[in-house]
Amino acid sequence: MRRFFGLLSGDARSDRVVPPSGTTSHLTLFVAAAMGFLAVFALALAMTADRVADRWSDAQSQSATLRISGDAEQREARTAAVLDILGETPGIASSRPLTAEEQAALLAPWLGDDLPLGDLPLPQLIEVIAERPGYDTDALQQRLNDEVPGAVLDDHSGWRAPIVDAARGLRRLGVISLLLITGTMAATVTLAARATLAANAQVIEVLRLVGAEDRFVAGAFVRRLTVRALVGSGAGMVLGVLAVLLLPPGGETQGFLTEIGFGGLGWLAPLAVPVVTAVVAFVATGVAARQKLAEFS
Amino acid sequence: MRRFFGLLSGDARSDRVVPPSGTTSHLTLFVAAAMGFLAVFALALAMTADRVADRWSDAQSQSATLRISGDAEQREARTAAVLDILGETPGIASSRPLTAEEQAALLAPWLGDDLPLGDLPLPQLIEVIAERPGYDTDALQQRLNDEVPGAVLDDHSGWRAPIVDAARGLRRLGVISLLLITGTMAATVTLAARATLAANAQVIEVLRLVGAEDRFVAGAFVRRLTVRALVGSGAGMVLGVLAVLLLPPGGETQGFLTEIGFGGLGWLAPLAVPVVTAVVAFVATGVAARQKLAEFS
Amino acid sequence: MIELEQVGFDYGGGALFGDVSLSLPAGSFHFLTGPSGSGKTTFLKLCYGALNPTKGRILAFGDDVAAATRDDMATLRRRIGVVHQDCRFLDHLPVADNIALPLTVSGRDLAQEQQNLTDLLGWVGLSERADAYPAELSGGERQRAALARAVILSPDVIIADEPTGNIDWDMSQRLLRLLVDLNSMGKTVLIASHDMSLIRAAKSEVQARVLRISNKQVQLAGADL
Amino acid sequence: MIELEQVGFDYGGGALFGDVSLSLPAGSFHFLTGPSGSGKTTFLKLCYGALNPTKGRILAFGDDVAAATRDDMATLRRRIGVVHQDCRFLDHLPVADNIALPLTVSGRDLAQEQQNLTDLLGWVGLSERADAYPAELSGGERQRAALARAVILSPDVIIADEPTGNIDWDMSQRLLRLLVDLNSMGKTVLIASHDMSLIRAAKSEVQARVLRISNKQVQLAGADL
Ligand SMILES: Nc1ncnc2c1ncn2[C@@H]1O[C@H](COP(=O)(O)OP(=O)(O)OP(=O)(O)O)[C@@H](O)[C@H]1O
Ligand SMILES: Nc1ncnc2c1ncn2[C@@H]1O[C@H](COP(=O)(O)OP(=O)(O)OP(=O)(O)O)[C@@H](O)[C@H]1O
Ligand SMILES: [Mg+2]
Ligand SMILES: [Mg+2]
Repeated sequence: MRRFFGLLSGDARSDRVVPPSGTTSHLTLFVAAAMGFLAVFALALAMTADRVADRWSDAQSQSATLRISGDAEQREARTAAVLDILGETPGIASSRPLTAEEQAALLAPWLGDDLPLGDLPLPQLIEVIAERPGYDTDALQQRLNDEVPGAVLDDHSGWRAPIVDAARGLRRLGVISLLLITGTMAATVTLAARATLAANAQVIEVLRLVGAEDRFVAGAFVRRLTVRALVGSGAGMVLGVLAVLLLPPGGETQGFLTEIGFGGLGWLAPLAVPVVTAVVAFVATGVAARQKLAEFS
Repeated sequence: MRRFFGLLSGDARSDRVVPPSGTTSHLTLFVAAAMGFLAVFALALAMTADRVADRWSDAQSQSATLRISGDAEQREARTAAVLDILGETPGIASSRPLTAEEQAALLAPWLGDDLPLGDLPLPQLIEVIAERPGYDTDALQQRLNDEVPGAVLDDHSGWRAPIVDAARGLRRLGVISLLLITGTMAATVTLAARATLAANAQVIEVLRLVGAEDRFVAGAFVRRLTVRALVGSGAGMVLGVLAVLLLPPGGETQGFLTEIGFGGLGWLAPLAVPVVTAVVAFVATGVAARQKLAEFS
Repeated sequence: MIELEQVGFDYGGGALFGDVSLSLPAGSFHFLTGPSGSGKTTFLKLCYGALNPTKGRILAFGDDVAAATRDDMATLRRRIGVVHQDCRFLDHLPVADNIALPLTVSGRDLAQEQQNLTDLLGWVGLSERADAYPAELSGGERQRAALARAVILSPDVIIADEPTGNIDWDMSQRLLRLLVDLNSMGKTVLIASHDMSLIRAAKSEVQARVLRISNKQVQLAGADL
Repeated sequence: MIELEQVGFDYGGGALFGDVSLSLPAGSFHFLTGPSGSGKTTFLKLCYGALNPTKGRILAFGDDVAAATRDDMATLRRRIGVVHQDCRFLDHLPVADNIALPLTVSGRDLAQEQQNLTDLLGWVGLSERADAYPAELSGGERQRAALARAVILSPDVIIADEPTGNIDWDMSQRLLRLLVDLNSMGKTVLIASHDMSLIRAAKSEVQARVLRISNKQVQLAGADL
């Protein structure tokens, strides 16, 4: 680490001996930038999918509906009993019987608003809000079966599973892309470092011939290439973040990918991209420089 | 085009004058492979999202529900009227009143199975299946309002919009990634070509000095680099397709991203990746070679 | 063969030549001398079109060199064999292939020229090093290989820049004899050299004229040689 | 300074030297001659450690060169100034910076050495070309710059490979005088050259000995010089 920062701080003397620029160095800069850009994208994808998967699986465990049937009296007694049980169940944040109006609203799509439901022995619905990590659905249902006849728990998993699943698939895809891009980035920066060193074989030879020590020669190249990778991927990262910000908004409705981006502290994550790139470049260039130097006596 | 294939077919004589390999050439190969790999991934993402978005927006326009209220007699007359209207409406494939059992099943989550619904003047539900491109929802609702009191159309858009929206967002993301990766690929191949030419400045100089014509020198490099880009991105493409095939399957449930990949003829799409790369490399190398050659008299 | 008409040249830091008019007729044999840095290499580059004069014009085989297209220039290079001061080769090809390079780029049939190549390798004393790579050659061997490459196409004009700078006396004499032989076959020869003893030795064998660069002029040297 | 003990060397295609024992004492002045391709450059490379002998051993300043670590080698290079036959430079730095390169890599204070650098540029006749880039130098100017670079650190040993191959007679004499002066200050000098007239001229100025490579041996030349 100290060596890393020591190197980056620079040494004007040995910096001058490396040619200032050239196509291969542009290549290093550009590849670092491109990879930084793509990495930010993959990161945004993975983090968004993560957020969405979390929210939907939260939603799933947080909100469930309990249906209590029976005639009016039974319903009242059972509701009280169920509310007691729910109160004792660990992992439940709150529970609340729905009012008649709320229940009617739920049924409206199927029955319309004008049906005289008041006469009907409609089941009582109870909204159950879970805590994190949530309660044991099966155990609760079991206890209800035992103690309160006619109480059925519906945790909406049937409805929401596909969406959670999709979000999880997306997250997996984002993570895989991120790994791929990081790997590509590392390999490309390594190769670019090697190409730069190969292109500068004559510089290295001349330096060795006039009595430069390995650390002087390697230092000059490692510093130059690390800075280049840092600057390149930093620029790519900034462009990537801008691009994520400028992504055309989704539709009118609030779909879960209309909000692609980083949430809150997540905005700090892209900062890791240039850091990782620089560290990779530092190590790769160091190894490549030592290998290249060994070719010259 | 003929020039393209003519060049690829090769000329042993001018091929020999280009150094067989080197770090910069490995870089070209590798960058082409990496970009080919990533492009296949982005392509898979975009095409999967496309398929999903299509299916869900199809589902949306294809299946809608009509609710007809009123007492038993009114319902029967109105149902007949509605079915007539639906029969006349262009863009509707079929329509069918739901049976009492089907309606009960729909309500079960809210009301339980044991409620005596038979007594109740339940609205009649009609399933409407649209054709592609579908019918004009607003016009239909307007006509129903005018002609059949108590008939309400619910095209489920409220329910499905977020998912369609998500799939569309994903498709947009995939297309953007694809554009980015193609752009990166083109830029990197161009830079790699330039780096190769720069690394071979001495070869070019020697060839010009002994009287080689521009087309001989450029041909040797263009062919070499184009083949390298083709081979590299071809290998990357194959690896990418394998990786897509080997993607860990989603969950147990059938989420829409568990099926990432190419459908049917879609499997031919990745073949475009090496072709595009080779064409880009061909053009980029040609331009770079002409620029480089102009440096030598 | 090569004519200079009031040629001036300037790299940007002051004129190297002011106003040079000169003609190298077909079949002539010229030496070019002058102190280090006086512009010998520059003069040769003007002659084979690697540089364009900043003033005046140069005709090679009757055509203005400055007006040549790039393909014309390639053709010109095949008619003028050049030994450069810093002899460069393709490092990935063996010496024999490097010497045969002008044949390769001009599309000649290499099989037919095999005997020519073998003879030439013998002449410059590289028969045993034919399969070596340029990086494995000694300084003098490089110069000899460069000379062989310059003459393999049997060009009309041969221009050599210090072809014996790194070569011992015996070998220099031998290379000189090769050039004299080519000259007697009608080739035009122009050699830049600072080696006075070589020039003196040549004058005993061939009707050679000596050009000297001084005071921004290229002039025939007087009787002091 | 430099001692060879039963040294043999072989690039792989047959021995260049069989069994050379030789000592270059401090303050001595040696020439090395031999035909092109006889192994002069190879011999010099052995002396400054760019090659390791395949037989025997070489001591520089008392230490076995083959046993030197890479950092020892860097230190050795600063004590031995070398003019290579193909003088290479850093093309992106001007001539003055290239000549000062040994100062740079050994961490000397460039400001303090400014006078030294200016004097040296004057000696090799490059004062006016100090700001030019290596690609803009003539062949002889490159060799002179290489010589200046070799001596700027005031090394104990100076090894030069054909330092006057591309240089006219007057300038050769001047460079020779620089080397003679350095030798009279106690430096050891070893010069490979095929230029007999230069060697003869030197023998009139300094107690120089001539080594000749023949029959895989490096021997003191006899009275024929
Ligand atoms: N590309 C260039 N740009 C600027 N100046 C140059 C360039 N090439 C050569 N010069 C300068 O022009 C002058 C003449 O150079 P040239 O190489 O023609 O000399 P020369 O007579 O061949 O010398 P030598 O005998 O040392 O090879 C020199 O002072 C040199 O520094
Ligand atoms: N790296 C190498 N690999 C194989 N053979 C080599 C290598 N370097 C030189 N040689 C061969 O070894 C022999 C001696 O080479 P060297 O460069 O020492 O000769 P030299 O005496 O310096 O010649 P010159 O006067 O022409 O410079 C030559 O025949 C050369 O071809
Ligand atoms: Mg010259
Ligand atoms: Mg040599």
